[in-house]
Amino acid sequence: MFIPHTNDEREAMLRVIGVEKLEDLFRDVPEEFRFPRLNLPPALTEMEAVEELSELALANEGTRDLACFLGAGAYNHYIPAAVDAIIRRGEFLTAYTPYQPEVSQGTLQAVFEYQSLIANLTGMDVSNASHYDGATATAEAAVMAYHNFRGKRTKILLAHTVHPQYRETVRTYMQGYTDLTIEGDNVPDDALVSPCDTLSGQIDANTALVVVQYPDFFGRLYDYTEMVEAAHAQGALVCIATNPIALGLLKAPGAFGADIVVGEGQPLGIPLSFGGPYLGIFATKKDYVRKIAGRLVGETVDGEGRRAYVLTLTAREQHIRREKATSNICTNVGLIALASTVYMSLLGKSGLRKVAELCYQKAHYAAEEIASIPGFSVCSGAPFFHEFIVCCPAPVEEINAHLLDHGILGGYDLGKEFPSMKDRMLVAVTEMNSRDQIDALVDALKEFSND
Amino acid sequence: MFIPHTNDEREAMLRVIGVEKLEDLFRDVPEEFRFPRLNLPPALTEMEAVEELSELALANEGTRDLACFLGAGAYNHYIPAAVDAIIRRGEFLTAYTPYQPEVSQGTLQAVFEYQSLIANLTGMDVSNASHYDGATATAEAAVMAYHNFRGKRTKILLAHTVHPQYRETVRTYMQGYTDLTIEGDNVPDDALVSPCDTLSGQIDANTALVVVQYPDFFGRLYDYTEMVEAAHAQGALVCIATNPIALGLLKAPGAFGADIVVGEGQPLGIPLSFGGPYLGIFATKKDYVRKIAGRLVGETVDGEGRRAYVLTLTAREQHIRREKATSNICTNVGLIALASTVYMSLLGKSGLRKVAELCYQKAHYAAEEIASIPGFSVCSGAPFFHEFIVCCPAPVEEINAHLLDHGILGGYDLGKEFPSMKDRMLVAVTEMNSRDQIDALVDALKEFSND
Amino acid sequence: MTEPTIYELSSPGRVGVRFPDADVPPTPLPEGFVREDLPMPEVSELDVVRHFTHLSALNYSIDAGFYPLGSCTMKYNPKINEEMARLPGFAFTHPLQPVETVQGNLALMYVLQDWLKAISGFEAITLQPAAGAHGELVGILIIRAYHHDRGDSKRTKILVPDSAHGTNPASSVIAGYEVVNIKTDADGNVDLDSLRAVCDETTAGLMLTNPNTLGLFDCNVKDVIRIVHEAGGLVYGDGANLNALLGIVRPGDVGFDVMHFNLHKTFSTPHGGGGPGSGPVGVAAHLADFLPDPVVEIVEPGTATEAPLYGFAHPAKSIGRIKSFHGHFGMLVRAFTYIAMNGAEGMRAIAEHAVLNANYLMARLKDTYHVPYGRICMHEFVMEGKFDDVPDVRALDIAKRLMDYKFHPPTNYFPLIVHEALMIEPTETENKQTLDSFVDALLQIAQEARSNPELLKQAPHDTPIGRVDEVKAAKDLVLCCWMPDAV
Amino acid sequence: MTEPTIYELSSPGRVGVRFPDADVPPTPLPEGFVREDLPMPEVSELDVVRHFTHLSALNYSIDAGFYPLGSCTMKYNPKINEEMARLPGFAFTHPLQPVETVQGNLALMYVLQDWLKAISGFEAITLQPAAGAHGELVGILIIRAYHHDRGDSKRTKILVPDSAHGTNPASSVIAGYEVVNIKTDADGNVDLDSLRAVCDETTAGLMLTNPNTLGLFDCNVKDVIRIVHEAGGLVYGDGANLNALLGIVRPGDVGFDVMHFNLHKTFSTPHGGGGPGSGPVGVAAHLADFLPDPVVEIVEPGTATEAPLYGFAHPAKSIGRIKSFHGHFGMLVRAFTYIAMNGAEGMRAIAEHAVLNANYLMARLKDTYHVPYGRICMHEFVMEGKFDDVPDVRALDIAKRLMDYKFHPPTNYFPLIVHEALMIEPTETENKQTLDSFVDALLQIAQEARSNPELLKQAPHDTPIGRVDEVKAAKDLVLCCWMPDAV
Ligand SMILES: Cc1ncc(COP(=O)(O)O)c(C=O)c1O
Ligand SMILES: Cc1ncc(COP(=O)(O)O)c(C=O)c1O
Repeated sequence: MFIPHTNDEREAMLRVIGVEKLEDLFRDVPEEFRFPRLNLPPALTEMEAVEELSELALANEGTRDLACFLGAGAYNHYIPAAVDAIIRRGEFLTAYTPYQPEVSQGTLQAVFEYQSLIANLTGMDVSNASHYDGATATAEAAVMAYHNFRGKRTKILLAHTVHPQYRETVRTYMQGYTDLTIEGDNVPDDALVSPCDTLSGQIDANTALVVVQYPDFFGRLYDYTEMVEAAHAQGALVCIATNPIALGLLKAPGAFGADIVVGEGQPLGIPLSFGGPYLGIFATKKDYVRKIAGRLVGETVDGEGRRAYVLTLTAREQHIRREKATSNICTNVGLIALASTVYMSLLGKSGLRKVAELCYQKAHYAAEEIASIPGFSVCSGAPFFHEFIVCCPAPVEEINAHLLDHGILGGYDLGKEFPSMKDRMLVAVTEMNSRDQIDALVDALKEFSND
Repeated sequence: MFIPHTNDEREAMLRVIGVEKLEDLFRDVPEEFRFPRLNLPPALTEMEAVEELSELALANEGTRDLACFLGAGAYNHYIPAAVDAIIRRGEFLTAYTPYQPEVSQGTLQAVFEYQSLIANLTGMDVSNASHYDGATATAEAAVMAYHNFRGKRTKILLAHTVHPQYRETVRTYMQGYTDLTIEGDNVPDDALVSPCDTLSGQIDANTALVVVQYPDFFGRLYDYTEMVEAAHAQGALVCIATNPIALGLLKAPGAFGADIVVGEGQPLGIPLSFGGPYLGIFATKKDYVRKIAGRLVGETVDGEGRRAYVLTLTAREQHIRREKATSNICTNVGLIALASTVYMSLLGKSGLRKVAELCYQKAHYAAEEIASIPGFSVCSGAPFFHEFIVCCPAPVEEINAHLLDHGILGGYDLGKEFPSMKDRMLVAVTEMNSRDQIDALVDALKEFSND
Repeated sequence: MTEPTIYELSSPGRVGVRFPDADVPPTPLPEGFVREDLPMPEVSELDVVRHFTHLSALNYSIDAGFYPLGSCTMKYNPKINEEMARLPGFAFTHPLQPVETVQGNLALMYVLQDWLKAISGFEAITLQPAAGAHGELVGILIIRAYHHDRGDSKRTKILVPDSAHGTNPASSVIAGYEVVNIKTDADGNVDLDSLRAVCDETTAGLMLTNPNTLGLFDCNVKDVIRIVHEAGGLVYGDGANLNALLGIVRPGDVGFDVMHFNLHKTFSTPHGGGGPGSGPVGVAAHLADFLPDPVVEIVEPGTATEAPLYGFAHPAKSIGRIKSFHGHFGMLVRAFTYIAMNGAEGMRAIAEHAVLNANYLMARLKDTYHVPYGRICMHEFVMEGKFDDVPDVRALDIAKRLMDYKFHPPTNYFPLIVHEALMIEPTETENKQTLDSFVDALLQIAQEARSNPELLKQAPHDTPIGRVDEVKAAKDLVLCCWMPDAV
Repeated sequence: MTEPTIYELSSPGRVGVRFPDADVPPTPLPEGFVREDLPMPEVSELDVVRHFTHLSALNYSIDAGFYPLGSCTMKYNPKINEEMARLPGFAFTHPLQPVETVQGNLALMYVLQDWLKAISGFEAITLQPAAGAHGELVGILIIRAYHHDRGDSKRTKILVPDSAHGTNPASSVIAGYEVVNIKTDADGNVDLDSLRAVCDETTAGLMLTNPNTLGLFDCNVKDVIRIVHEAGGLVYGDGANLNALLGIVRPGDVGFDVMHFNLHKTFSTPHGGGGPGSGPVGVAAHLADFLPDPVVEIVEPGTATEAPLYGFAHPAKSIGRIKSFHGHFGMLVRAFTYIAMNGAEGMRAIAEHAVLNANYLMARLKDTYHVPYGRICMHEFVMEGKFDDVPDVRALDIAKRLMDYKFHPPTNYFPLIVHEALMIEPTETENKQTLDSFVDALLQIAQEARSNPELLKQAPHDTPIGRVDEVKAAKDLVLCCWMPDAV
């Protein structure tokens, strides 16, 4: 499949090479292992493959079939059709990393614009050209902070309100740094206590980095200004993990004084797609630009003085610096960054604000309605953006099964990761949830509460 | 929606024009009719429109939900993904008719290739750049034949085995030609008699055109060589309407001596899309090239001698010749012609043959199996390609309702257009019908026959 | 770089898309009918993708730039339209399915009929015509059927203003009529005296484009219609320019009897390099019975809880079927989406801004280029592409030179009544910045015409090819390429 | 023409895509948290479509031409992959849905795990890594976990041949290891003496790319693996070059302990201008327990009539979670489609023709360009981009000059052990005609190097921009553009 060679052409080529048959090209391969039989099903034609894949796809129920109130790090937003129309273009889709600027200005300028939009949205000086996702961006922030102090500070503090998967990923990434301790996220008895409170006593002169989230994993908003000041007073860096959609409405994390802003870029026009590919946002202050991981595109000129873009500060990267690189990242998520660039451009200033407000308004309407159901209450305990905690009268799994019967994808079961939060559901509401959907959720919960 | 003007820009523009407000631009419009209230529903945003349209789409059941044995002029074929990937490209999708060759070589060369592929497939000298569909292409053939004889021959013969909708369309188009008679398609008592037999006596020196179909409306194959000779002996032209997919396997109509070949191009990679847009194929002999309707692309060179393509023989067309034009066609179905060009290229020689053979083989398997069901028989009475007539033991509508209950879209009810063919179903089978589907059809018919 | 043809790319034995082997027992092929050779190209999927990607790069398009082609309404074609038309529920339905299985399609068509009525002021709509010219033919045949139905068969003429598009006279002739040309007056309106002079009992009707192809709203429209009606004729509206009238005036209200819409102009369905379009026709009440067969109707009314049942109906005195099946459904989906997203206010805003843009361009250009009919224009205007002091330079040269500035040229040499016509239609989706750079280019070109006319005469310089030899094309007449001899 | 940035296109107050008004009662905005300004561009949908259409036209891509970028496997990316990944059933599922509602996704992942096992000879697979380098990190952490689990914590070194890709040493360091470089011998294999000299009880493992980045199959591979194993180390396979081995040899069979796949190379998922990729990791049985959390398993076996229930499982000694959720699912769908369409025979044909194409190019070029390791190559080969008689001309010049011939240059200056390296990987989807014109261009360039070296030094001449000032980029460091001041 997809091989263009005709028999005649193959023969002619073998003659030029000077071998008789294709097998002769593989003499270097140990004979006992050569040409194994692969246990794969017979090849399908395109027509058959479509049938097989369609069947698998139909075996799922998704956010088009169910009213979705599930978030917890991945959100159901509307993606304008123009996003896909642009990223499908072969010129973007089938190009490689833009190492050759003369024939890659399209990708390069798009990445430059991505960097600009992210810097503006987060309130930071610079953004890199993407990480794999929010979790790995957070891990890279930790790695950067560690190296920023040349290993002399050996403590990294993670707020317990940072996405559990991000925290796990940081730990996995850094398990080889044996002198390092990663702490701060022991979940207190009252898991809802402010991260500012839990962390305040722990920041010291050995702290390389403090990581908080905004809105936090529970959807809540805290002003981190004081905490950042406290960290800076100790010489530590602060990383704020954020949801870029919230920043259409909310103060940029840069305004709190963050040194690094990371985030999951998926809400910016990326399909849920069962978890990936998504987009790792990473922005920082100019001071750290030589320390960050990944690709950076800079503006310059060509020989005739025309504005041009090029990958820059490559001496940070693995292909130049090898074992001395700031990170091992090579392939990132360029096309997803492009999609988010198109999304941010299409929505622009007014659309980004509007979507954020819709999320906020609808979430608060939903919260109010749910709070009025006997047995249910909203217990976020702080202002929230578009996700909130519902205290339920029964195990979340049970409630979700009931909701599923009503065509509703319920919220995230907080008890899974936070034992102290048994029977608490994290409910996410976006612009995609019509009032009808919210009312149906409320009715279904009422029904449950009556049963 | 889609209007980029800001208030400031609008004001600045009005000032340049020298009017105060937008309303002032419409003073020429009679006041009593100016600015009517339009009774339209409130505007939807893209997100809402998707929901509304998706609901409508979901209210249909189509050939992905049902096993489709319906043809009768539109056929369910597999369309490789690359077809849509190419015709979606904005460069093709959002260009106009290529009047300016310097910036339209893409469309022009693609049309030139379309003309080439169609000429080769049909066995004719030239093809035009498309008509709306098979029916209107047939009507244009009639118009051309009439004008070819400067109105001196006033009879057009249509075989009764030509698609009923094509015949109707010819009559509608030509109702203004009051001296013309259109005949030959009185359905004989035995509707299955060969068109060669019914027409043979009717061709005379007053006959401008004879139209037959191949495979005919009933799916059957006739060798028209003798009929063409007889027509030519009387000086009449012959038009053969064809299904291009059949020509991957079957003798080209050009081989029978046809003067004009028309056809419905939908099977060449065009979605069923509830009947349109489709593709009207029109090919003819060189002698008639100055008489044909529609656009023609010719090869030439530019000032530097580079090969180039351009619309040619435009003196036939309405924009140059106005009331003396050979046709009124202007917009044709360029993008659909492009889709068919991509389809024919992707399948190529081997794929086109393969698809035609699959249709043939599967249709014959189905016919044989159906023929073995008590009460049912296959009564095409001649070799057929991928569509055949089933004589049923009950009204076709009843049988189709039964099939629909089994997830099967049954064949075409011939009794609707051919009163003498009550209880006959025209069944179409393509490469899309798996053996399982065919067997399920047979089982469902057996069940019906047992009930 | 010249791109090879698909035949030149062919290599004997190369295979593109594959299909499965037959899963049924074989049947012998039909004797005497199997073709011996199939001279089709043999290329790989990658060959095909690259070839057409290369070709696409040789095109100018709306997605790439400003396309002010007068009379063609080259507005932005929303990407969402393309998604909606491809929804499997629409794209995978067969036109002859039982109506019960395609209620979504029929509801969409029914509602679209209603919307087009609301927009145009007509009483009944057929969605069947495949393009504007097809709609014209339908409309003229309806006029013919109307007269004949009244026993009035001596009407043999259709009147067509000299500014009309070529399809108008061509459609009239196909429908069996003689065409009588009517002059345009000094203000760009139909000349009423000329009209009166020819209107009589042989007048079947008049085809009127309003705004006309000069971009002007015919101030005499009420008189024109009255005069034709008084002579017993009917008035056909060429709706190609409807973009200027959305929410501004409804042709049905003004007295037009029948009109076609161009969904591929006014309602944003893409032009596709020459189609497919869609040309629905609206008629006043007295013509509803003559519409082509079939139209979509409610066959069983709905109830409070149940949707109605939609189906096809057959107008009593129909002119008959004008194509296979039920029109360009895929285009109807796109137009439906577009209208749904605009609503009544959006419709009016479209017209207002289309007209604003045209007048803005005219205002900025009229001191440099002669605009023969200088009053407020509608969605487009016509200026002369010539300068008295450099008689050598023609509209064509200006058009070609614009390409070097990365603009598509305006329509040129149409309408025929303006010398060296350049017909400019910006549409409402273009912003002021784009209009300004277009004006700047045209002003620059006017200077170049004086300082370096050869620059224009040799233009374009910056396109994939230069001016082509059209005479050679028509003389040598190479209309096909063939399989190169096997290697 | 320089394309403005999206900020330069912005006009205050312009609106792109709209959203509906809230359909719920309002709640006051959260006090103290509302941002004051949102410096994002204000552009129309058409502005956006045009802008990115323009940008796209400045890129070279596989869809536009031959892209022989060594080590990157720039093969044709089938269009059907894109359709399959966009099926609503896949694209609209949330990663945290109850497993009962996503059995299609899980089945696909489970089967893909099985297929990758069958292709590679490994015992267990994680689909989670997001790219090759991510897979490397996972693999090295697994090696680390393995040693630690056995109480062996004194192993501090990863051996990396000097021909290795930069990610290999970088990944090792991130995982906490010291990197020891190993020489390549005169035949292009790992130098066994150097290897023996450093292998000891501090050796955690070796990262081996085979075929290596010279495009050569390491003839010593069995010895290399044995030596490392004997020292108690494990062998990591960098699977970037797996395209050469499909159906030819399974790394698991040869004794590799762990390996990453690059689905965006071997299995045709598009490179997207720099990702997203996907880098699943396969491990031998003794490492299965260390895989990242979670893997897809059958949690309730199926019966004759019922499908099994798929779910997530947590490897007993997992290194932990390495990213959010479950890997780049959209890429998995594409790779699944590709493998399904190729089958076992197709896999072998891919490798055979990739190797055929590379050897054909090498055979045709080796008399003109020096190929330092001249034996039969695998899917790629490395030649020197320099000529003894024109020492001024460098690989970079040849690379840039190729652009004028409409080819993407090969990878250059990698691997580091070849001077002025040009690393050429044609892939199996390119046809002989394309290869021949590429050779012709390189032969022509070799002549130009003699006759007109400036032509090369100044190249490219025929691209949207010329060579760029990289020093200025790094010095001035303009990494963002900002909102221009409001008008
Ligand atoms: C004024 C006018 N009338 C009629 C038509 C014919 O419409 P169509 O091309 O859709 O057949 C056109 C098309 O350009 C036109 O501009
Ligand atoms: C040999 C080799 N190893 C590893 C990698 C890294 O893979 P990725 O870019 O997917 O992270 C590459 C990528 O170019 C490579 O060529």
